[in-house]
Amino acid sequence: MSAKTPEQINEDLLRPLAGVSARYLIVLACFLAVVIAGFTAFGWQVYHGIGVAGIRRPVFWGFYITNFVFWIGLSHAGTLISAILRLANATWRRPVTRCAEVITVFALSIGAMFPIIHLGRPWLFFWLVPYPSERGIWPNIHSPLLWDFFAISTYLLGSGTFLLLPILPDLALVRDRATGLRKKIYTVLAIGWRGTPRQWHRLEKAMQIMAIAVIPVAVSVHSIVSWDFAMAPVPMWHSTIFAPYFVAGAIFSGIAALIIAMALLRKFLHLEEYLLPVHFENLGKLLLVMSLLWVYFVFAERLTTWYGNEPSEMAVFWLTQRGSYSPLFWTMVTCNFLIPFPLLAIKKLRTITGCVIASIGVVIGMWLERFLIIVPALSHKYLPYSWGTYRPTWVEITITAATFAAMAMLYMLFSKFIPIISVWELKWGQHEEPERDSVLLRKDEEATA
Amino acid sequence: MERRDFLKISAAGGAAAALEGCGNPDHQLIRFIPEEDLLPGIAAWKPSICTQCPAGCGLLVRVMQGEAEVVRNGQLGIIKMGLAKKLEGNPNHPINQGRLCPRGQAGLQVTYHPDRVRTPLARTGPRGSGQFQEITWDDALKQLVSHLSALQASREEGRLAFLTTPLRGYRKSLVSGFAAAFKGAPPVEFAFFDDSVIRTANSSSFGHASPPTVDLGQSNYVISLGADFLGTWNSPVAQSIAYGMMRKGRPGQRGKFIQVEPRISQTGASADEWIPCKPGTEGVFALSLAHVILRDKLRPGSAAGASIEGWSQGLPDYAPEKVETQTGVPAATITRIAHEAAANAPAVALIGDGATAHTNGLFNALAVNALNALLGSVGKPGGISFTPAGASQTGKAASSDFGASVRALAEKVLSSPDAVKALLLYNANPVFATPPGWRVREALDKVPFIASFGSFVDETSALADLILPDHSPLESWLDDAPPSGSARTVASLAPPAMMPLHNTRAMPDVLLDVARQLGGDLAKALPWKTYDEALQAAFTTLYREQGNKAAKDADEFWSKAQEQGGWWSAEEKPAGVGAGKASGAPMRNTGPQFEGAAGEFPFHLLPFAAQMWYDGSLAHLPWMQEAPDPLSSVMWGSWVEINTQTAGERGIQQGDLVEVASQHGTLRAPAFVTPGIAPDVVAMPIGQGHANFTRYAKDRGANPILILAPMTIAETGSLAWSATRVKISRVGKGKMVLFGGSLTEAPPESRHR
Amino acid sequence: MVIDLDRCTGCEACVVACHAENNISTVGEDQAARGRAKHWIRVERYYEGEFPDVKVKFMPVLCQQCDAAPCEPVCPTYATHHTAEGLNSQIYNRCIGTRYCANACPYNVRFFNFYNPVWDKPLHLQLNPDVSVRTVGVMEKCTFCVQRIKAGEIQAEAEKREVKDGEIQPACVQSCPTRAMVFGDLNDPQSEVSRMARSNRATKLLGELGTLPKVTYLQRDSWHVGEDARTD
Amino acid sequence: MLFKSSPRAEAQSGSPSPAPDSDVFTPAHRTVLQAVREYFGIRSTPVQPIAFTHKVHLANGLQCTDCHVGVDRGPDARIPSVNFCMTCHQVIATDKPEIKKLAAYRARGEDVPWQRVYGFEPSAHVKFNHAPHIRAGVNCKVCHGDMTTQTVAERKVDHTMGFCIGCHRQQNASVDCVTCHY
Repeated sequence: MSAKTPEQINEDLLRPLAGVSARYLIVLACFLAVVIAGFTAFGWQVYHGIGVAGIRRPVFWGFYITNFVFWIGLSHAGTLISAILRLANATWRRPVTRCAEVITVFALSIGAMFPIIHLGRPWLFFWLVPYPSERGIWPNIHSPLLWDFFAISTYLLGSGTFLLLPILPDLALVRDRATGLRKKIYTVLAIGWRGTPRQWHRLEKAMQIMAIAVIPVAVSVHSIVSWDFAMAPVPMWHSTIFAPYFVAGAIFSGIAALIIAMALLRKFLHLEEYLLPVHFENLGKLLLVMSLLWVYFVFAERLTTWYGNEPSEMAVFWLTQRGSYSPLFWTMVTCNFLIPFPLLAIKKLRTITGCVIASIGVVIGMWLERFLIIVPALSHKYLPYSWGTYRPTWVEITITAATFAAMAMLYMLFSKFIPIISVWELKWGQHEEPERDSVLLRKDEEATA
Repeated sequence: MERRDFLKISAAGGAAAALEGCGNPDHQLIRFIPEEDLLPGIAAWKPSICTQCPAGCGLLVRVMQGEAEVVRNGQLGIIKMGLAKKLEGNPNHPINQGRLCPRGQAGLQVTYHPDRVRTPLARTGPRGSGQFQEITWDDALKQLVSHLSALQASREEGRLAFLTTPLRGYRKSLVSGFAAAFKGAPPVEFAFFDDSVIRTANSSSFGHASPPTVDLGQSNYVISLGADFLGTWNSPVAQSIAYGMMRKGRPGQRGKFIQVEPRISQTGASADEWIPCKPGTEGVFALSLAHVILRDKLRPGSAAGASIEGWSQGLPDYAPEKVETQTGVPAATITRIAHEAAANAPAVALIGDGATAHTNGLFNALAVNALNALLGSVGKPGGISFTPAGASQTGKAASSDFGASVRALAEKVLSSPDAVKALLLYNANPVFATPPGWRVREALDKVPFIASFGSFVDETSALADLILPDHSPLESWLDDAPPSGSARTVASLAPPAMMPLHNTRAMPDVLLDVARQLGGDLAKALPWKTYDEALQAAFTTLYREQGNKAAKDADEFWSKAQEQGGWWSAEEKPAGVGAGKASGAPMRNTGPQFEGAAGEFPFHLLPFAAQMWYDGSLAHLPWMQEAPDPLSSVMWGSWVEINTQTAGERGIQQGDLVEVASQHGTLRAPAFVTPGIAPDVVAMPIGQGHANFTRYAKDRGANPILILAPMTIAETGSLAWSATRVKISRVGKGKMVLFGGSLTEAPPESRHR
Repeated sequence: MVIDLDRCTGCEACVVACHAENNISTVGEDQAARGRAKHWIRVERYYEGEFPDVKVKFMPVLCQQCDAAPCEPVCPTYATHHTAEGLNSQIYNRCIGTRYCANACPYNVRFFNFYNPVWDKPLHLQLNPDVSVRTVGVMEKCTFCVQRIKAGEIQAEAEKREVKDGEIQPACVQSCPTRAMVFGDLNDPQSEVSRMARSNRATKLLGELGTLPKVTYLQRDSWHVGEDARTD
Repeated sequence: MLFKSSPRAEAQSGSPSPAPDSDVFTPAHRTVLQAVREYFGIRSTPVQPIAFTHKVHLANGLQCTDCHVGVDRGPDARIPSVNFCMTCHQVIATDKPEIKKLAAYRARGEDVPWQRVYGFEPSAHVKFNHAPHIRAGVNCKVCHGDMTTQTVAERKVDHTMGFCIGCHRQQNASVDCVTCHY
């Protein structure tokens, strides 16, 4: 990329933190409104009982668990990707990593709320936490839901740290350029980062360790989420392919989300010179690979089911292929493959716009995929006499909408208070490794200045 | 602070005071002193009698202490009292031997029903408006007595009519006794499912004017023509117990069971073979079997067929080949069944429900009686027999004391306005359960004074000027003499299982009270103060006649009867089967008449007794509404059963709203598309479509009776309720609440290739 | 428990008896339409064949009290677990309403309280004091009438004796007119259930799933008069 | 509905006191506040209509089971009705103000509205049965405190699940959930 002086970089990347426009506030307010609506809906549900949701016998899981899987999946964008890229030392990653990791943290926190939202008695959620009580009862370690609890909390902790560590230098940077109250706040946040060689060294090391540690965690998280289903003897759930299938799907939707996020940032924060077509190009390629991988998994799953021809599974199979759920199924295939494939495979089309369109398709498609995994299987379990259907209510829809709004809102806020692109990493990118020391020196000067 | 206010606040959102209310007597209802001394948490089992259907099963009521909100002299308060918690069959009772059907189980909800009439009511609004005001029992009785004495004064006793649900035992004697002593018109019994056809047939064939007791338990071959004997017909529990025996009670022996009916009933569903014959040809089918048996000399000819024309000649007109088209049953099938039946004695045939509700119902019944006689299964083990009756039970009040049908009553009123000046109504609901053609509603409107003893404001009670609510069965002294279901003499008896919940009085007690107030012959004829006195007197007589072995003296007999829920003869001794008084000329097959031209109205309408609502008198019980129908799995509504093919031709999908039209009206109900019904028949459950009758039944589903043709069975005058033809058309999407997701085990969703 | 399908006539006495015994609330038409009706025991009905050769199968389905119950391991709070006696118990107060058990159950015999149950007064006076009234957000299912089992055991213990075979009957078994259902102790080889469970008509519902159900179904029999006695 | 779980808990007798303000019965709380209080285990102390003194009655040689009949036979112990009290207090201590109150109740044809002291919230789904505990020789005071020192019964012992289980463990009684919860 065209060499820019550190000053210019500071200038461009810290600009968003400078002030807020009216447009920004309005948009923020709209999102906030939706989020509040979501909380109201939840309150309504708690007051009247979960019956206000559309779930019913035999479809006891619906939108909520769909959202749960979807958001956890989305969270695989950041940490996993950036970790891999870091380890691979892909230099083009530098402007991308942070906005990716932010997605992870927020998507994960949102996803983690759903297991509580969908409870019949949410006020007792803490019974999932192993704590000593006079009753001497502990949570049931055999239950995948408990595995979820541990996996998600670990992942949240990990990716949180992974996000925060590299922020420190930038916080320091902001601190040094801020005045008054802002200075005080950022001083606290920067927890005494002075940018001494020792600190840099430690940061480097920490990032290496985190990068390595966080990958298996990320993989385990979505495997476990998949086992929520695979462990139950439900037709089309009880399958060995689920873990890799879910992980692949997660990364798939994650990259898509990342591309969308980057495009938005690029537009609204005027980062055209930092988030370059090449980034989209590369991520687009990744997305293409995942799309193919996804199709492969779906095909493998469907083929074995069909070939096995096990009656109870065939009921669900045909329900989605040709039955009442087939429209959704084929929409999913279109969104996840038929649209993205040409857009990403053909170089001419692999523009920023192309990638964004593809990504939007994928996000929709992947949400549908979660839904189609959960609902049809439950509605057509073994005994035909007890078959049923599922239709969501306004409560579920509102809460779902609220989560998307929440995501956008959090993202907007974050980019207002912290440089969404890692300033110091970018500066490193500008200069070849040998020059690092001088960079460091300059940084130190800044720091002390 | 005033209680109501406090409650408003607390409801509004929890003032601190509200919470203190939790443990503070000042904020609670007052508590009355318990009138009985029960230990909390310990169950007492008390005998009672099931009144949900005419079978007359014996009950054991589980009574436990609870806290009930009651009104005592105008004040609302809480009292600790024994409450019925569960109904079980009485293990010692000869009819149901400790078993109970779903309707019986739901008997509890009659007592605890929120819409029970809790205190006497006097009509305020216009007739049928359902506007009543609460009055005291004294006022209520004053009104009743004044009306009756007015009749006496003007020597118009004959213009008092008594319209009641079919009664039995001493309750029947009491009512008929009351009417007789008052010199009023003989009481009129009404129920939609009356067994008059069977009774008439049996009295002419076997000299017993009562439904048969079928010894299925020892039978090897059962042919049921339309009789839903495992669901609602006659004495279902007794028959189900026997059915269990027939299937698996005898190691190595399993009887075969064939159901002949145009629509698979719940009973037909359990059959080894379902034979859809054309509606009304059941008699022909039976005689065709008889023909084969006679023709192939499988059994010696029998006299019992004398009442059938052409019997002596071996029924030439009923050769399977000849009746094939008429019955719609292949000749080969008929021949096969005849041979199987003859080869597997004891074999027995039953007929009931739709098969006897045709214009030729009596012929059908007689035909089956003849077939049974031919099969040699009358009065034999594994065949049909008759429950012996204690003389004192039938003696006093034979049905002969009872008047013509409700239709005759209606005609009488309509022809001469003041033929009936006062009408006493007891649990009969003809406004709901008679075809409009009978014009019962108009007739009742003409009656100047109607008093109802009903516990619920149903369609007929809504017309009453005065409602004197009866106790619920569990709160009453009950007695019964089931005419079928056992080979023993049965005199059921039960004291109240619990104290009355509301300000109600037992109908018999009210009658006795009225008699006392009117004085004269009436008081002499009914000398007892309360109904239990009357019962004790009756049981003393019964003791003299029967019970000497059972107890050392009448008092012990009486108390023992109360403990065990009645008295029944020790040994099983079915009543002997007489020759029967064959009535005049032998019966000829006139064939069933149907109203509605086959061209315009291509379908037979077959109403049937819903397993849960019986004849509609149980549609007010939430348990009955929410229990899925055994076949359709419909909850909280009614439906029209249509053959799969027929529906396909008319583009009717499962659950579509369908309009059913006869010459007498139309109704709409969702379609239940099933292979289990003949293509030219549509079937509808009776019991929904109530205009009032409590919050649970009101305005729910449709009532097929309202479109029935007023066709009657000539010999008995009872309604031929399967003699109506209808047309159907789809009118849109309907709402049908199904519990069952799929009709078949391999539904289309899993059959997509 | 053993259920003889050759005796069952689908009358649903068991269904209503269960409602009466176990304080199962009715949910009303609208909720029933939304799949919230609760019937711990149901009689499944399947039509076979096309007119006129139609057969109907009835099959009462209740909690199978599986020995390898799929519902048990998935519950994060042990709200459903196996008792020493081998019952598959549902502990209402421990249930937080994940509904995972209901998904895992192949028989769909678990029912959820989507709202707090409601009884129009005075219908609530019928409620059985031996059975708790479930609250909103709690899963419920057939318990084999555990309250009756407990009562029977306490009674036997008070009289210092063993529980007799057939002494304890769940509500459904007690009411069944055709005696299609038999309840007893499968650990006692002499008990009637054990004897019947050895019948050559004995099958398990969805046995191929390896859930080891404790309910045995005796398949419908064909017509045989005077054939050699089968074990039934 | 979360915020509805029966106002006055009578888990044992199973027949909850009617909430006169509604024509339906539901195990729901009547107010949000009540729900919250139950959630945090806050219980209002009962106010007895008559200051019945257990101390005196026991001092006069009465046994618990003389009044609380049935405790050794079934799940519940009977709270005697006003008639039962009056069998003695026709003659005994008739001049005492509390006894006068008692007599007044009877005169009005009312029973004494004793307030429940122990007992579980319906949401606890506990089915407690006294008889087996009595047979096992558990002394009344273990769960109800020493009544010889109490006048009006107070909630001396906190019937938490830990309390029950602790004892069950000591006595090797079953600690299977379904022993008490069904």
